[in-house]
Amino acid sequence: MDINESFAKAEQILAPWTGVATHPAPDRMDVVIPAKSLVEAVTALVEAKWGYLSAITGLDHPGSTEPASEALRWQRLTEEIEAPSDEESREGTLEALYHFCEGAAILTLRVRVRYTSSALPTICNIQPAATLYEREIMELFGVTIVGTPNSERLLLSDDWPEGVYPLRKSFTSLKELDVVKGKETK
Amino acid sequence: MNEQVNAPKKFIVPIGPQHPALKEPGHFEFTVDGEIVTGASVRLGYVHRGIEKGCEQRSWIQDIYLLERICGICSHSHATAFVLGVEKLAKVTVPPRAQAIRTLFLELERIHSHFLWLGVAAHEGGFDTLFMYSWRDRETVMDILENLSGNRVNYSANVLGGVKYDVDEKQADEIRKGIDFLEERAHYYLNVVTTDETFLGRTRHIGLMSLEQAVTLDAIGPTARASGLARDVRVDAPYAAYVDFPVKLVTDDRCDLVGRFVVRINELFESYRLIREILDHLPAGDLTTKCPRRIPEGETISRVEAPRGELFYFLKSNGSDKPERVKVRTPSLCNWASVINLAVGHNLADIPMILAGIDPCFSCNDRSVTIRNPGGSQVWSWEELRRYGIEHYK
Amino acid sequence: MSTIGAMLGDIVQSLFTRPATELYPFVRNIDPERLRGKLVWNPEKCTGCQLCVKDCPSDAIELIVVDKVNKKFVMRYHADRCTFCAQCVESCRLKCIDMSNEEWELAALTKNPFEVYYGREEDVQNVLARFAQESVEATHRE
Amino acid sequence: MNIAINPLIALLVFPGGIFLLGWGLFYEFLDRKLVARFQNRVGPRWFQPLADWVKLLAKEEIIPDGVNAGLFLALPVVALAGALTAALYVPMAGWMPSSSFRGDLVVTLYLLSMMTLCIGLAGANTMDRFSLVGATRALTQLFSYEAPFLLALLGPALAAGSWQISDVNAYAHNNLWMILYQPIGFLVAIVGLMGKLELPPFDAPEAETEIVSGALTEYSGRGLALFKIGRNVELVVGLSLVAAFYLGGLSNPLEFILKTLGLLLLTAGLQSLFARLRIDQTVGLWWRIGAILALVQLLAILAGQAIRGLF
Repeated sequence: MDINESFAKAEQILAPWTGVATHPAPDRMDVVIPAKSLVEAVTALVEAKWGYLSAITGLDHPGSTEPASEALRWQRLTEEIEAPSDEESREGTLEALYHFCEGAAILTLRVRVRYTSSALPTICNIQPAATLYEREIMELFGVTIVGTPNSERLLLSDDWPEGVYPLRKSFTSLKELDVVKGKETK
Repeated sequence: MNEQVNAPKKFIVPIGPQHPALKEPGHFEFTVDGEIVTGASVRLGYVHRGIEKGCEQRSWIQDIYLLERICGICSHSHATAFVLGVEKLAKVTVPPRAQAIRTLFLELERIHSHFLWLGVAAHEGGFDTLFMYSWRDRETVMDILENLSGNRVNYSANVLGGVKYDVDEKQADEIRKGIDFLEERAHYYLNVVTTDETFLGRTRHIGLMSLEQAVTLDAIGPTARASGLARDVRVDAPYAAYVDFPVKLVTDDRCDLVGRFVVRINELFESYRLIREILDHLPAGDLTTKCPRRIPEGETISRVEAPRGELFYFLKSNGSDKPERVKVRTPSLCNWASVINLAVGHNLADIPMILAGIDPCFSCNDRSVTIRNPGGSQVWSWEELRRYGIEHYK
Repeated sequence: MSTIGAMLGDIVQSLFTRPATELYPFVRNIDPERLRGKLVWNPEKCTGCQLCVKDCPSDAIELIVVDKVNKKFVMRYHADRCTFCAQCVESCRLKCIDMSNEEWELAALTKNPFEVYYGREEDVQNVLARFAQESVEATHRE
Repeated sequence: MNIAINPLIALLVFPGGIFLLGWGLFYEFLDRKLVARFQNRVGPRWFQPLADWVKLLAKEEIIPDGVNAGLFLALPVVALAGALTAALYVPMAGWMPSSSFRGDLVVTLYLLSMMTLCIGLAGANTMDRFSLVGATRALTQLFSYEAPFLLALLGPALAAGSWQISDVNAYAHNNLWMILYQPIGFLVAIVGLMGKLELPPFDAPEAETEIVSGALTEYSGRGLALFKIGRNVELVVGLSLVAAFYLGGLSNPLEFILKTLGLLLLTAGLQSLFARLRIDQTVGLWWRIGAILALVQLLAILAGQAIRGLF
């Protein structure tokens, strides 16, 4: 199928939930959607048999390093994150990218959640193959996937400290973590 | 009378993390009733290395070599997926000769990987002779790769903006000669795996995965193509030199292990054809073009058809000389679900072959993901899966 | 179409042909021209740009400055860290670095042979003497 | 050659004891070498099996938790003893069997089965899951090949009109090679021997890619060494038996060497030619094809004899 045709179809399917749709490259379409409508959007895609889930990428946006303009842009795009107070605007967000592929076309659903309210609904009921990807971002980014079939400690070793997410930017190494903790306890 | 008291106890056969069937660490637990498998679960993560995090702390150039070491068998696919992505971000146009040589390496790597797989799969089925012969013949392509790049694995052929190694006429002739020999051998092996009755006894109707199941389970690569699912990034979204040298899609509708053998061997023929074509029409020109050390800000997705299936890279740059995020989704990861689901209902003896059928690569998986499945709640029974499939496609 | 023992021909044939096994340490093949073995460095052309050090994915190269003005450098090469990717060869604009296709059997019983110093003889002596001096001073301080 | 041997020597040096152990190791080497050559490999050097064996003997023997220690230690000894005893009734190296009585064929066959029984018991004795599955498979296989193998060896015995191995040997020596007019029986016998020795493609009981080492997974050191050498001895005994019955008897050492080596070449070829059979396929093969073929062969012999009786 032609790329443009695919995208036109996807646009139509996702219209009810689309915050904003962009084409960062000819073969890509990024659709920003609010976290609460993720399941509906994925269901619509799967029911329309639009491609297959290729991967879920996690991204970490630490509040302090992200330019303010970027954070503002996100507020406008999703309305999910309400106008932050000064303190809140420093809080980081986590982004999950759901990549769907059909032929050459890659459709990315982008959802964002805050560090403190990092809940995302599971899509395993619609796409059973998503379970591995969901576990991956739970483990590495600390996104809480609500209702995923298995939410145990998955990726990291059993003695990995609770609440430490290695792919977040704030994580550098376990050794340093101990040093910081040591200081805190002193 | 006693039957209820002696309710059948679960008899679990553990396979791995250290087991002769698995040369790489993974842990499987198969619940068996006699010889029949009634449940399966998997736990990976024994070779988790944190490469994605490591990438964020190294420069773009250093990352090529780190990512190349995700997997020893499809190393060039990883490096190519990465450099293609970075070049897209940097808006660098790579000379056509470099793209063609990259593709040449990709196809040689596919041949090496498929021959390796043929041997491993035969070994799992207790056919050591086929194992030895296919690995012996694989040496031909390994030698070609060594002559081209100086290394048998981890060729390090890619640099940002091109390739390191050129192919001259003398080497091209050597490759052609090797390919001719391998083509003859591939015909022979195709004949063996499709006609040898003892081997067919181990592969025919084993590990059946219908097209519907393949779609539901998100299978990719040769595993999916053996179920008739036409999914191949080289065809769907041509990259590198596949635009100029198009690939014919190879599928099979046998859906079982025989199909997986046939698809992989037929893919070899396609690779031979492609390699000859590339060698005959190698574009002239430079090998490299200048690529900046600091990559402009942006995000990109790069997909490459590795020997095992679609390899997915997501790259994000923040404008510095180090990537902001490198996400790797390896093909084996997509195919695990199929193994776990296909195992149920088979003989214990068939499990190694079904496992081998998807050509699993543990190093690929464990780069960042572990699966643990103790309760079996995630394991779908045959019936559940079918119900799901029926409901899904109502 | 099905047969039993489809590989019979090959099996009988191999009984009368030489085994494919290469008896490596006793019988040697010709090393491929492009084989990437131990790193070799030519100090004459080096300008000390440090690009090779920067690009090395495994920190295997150190460039020690002896005399910056007169372009005198010594390279400390850690063969045990090297992954033989040849990125340094690619990065060097002056083609000072190359990888030997003869010296590749680098296994050793001690760690010493893995730390290699390259450079002009007097520079290397100079650097080694400096290191010796430093280590003596360090022990004195303690 | 009909030179009587002192029973003690027969038991300890020749044809039992040391000779048989050495010959067994030599044949293991030949088997491995041949399979390697069939697979276009170099294969082991001549002392490799001996080195392996000595190494195993020198190693620590671990008795796992939860086993009956006495049984665990006794089984390998019994298995080896069974195989060595069987050698006494077989025309080893072309000499007359050192011990012989009417009906010793049946005894020999059961002595040869001791090995599999011991392996099955050894597997069932431990708590290891691989061992249990391996033991089940070993015994399942025993029940499938035993009957056809017995029937296949009965053919020559019926033709010779005696159940005494030395008589059959002599009969075979004086008549046309029995492989010529009992080809099916020969095939069943040689394949049955491979099943008995758990050689590929009948190595499901110790399929390494599924159940590691099968019933012997928990064995180490001396116990494993004894099981291994016992299997080698059985290989020699089995080959001699088949050679004596089907290949025109064994009357001198040269004949013995040539004929058993020929058989070894055949088994090595068969080993490298096929993919491993699943246990259900093995059972199916033996009962559906092997047993019926052997029966047909037997009926043909009986019919032949009846017809000959008429004239």
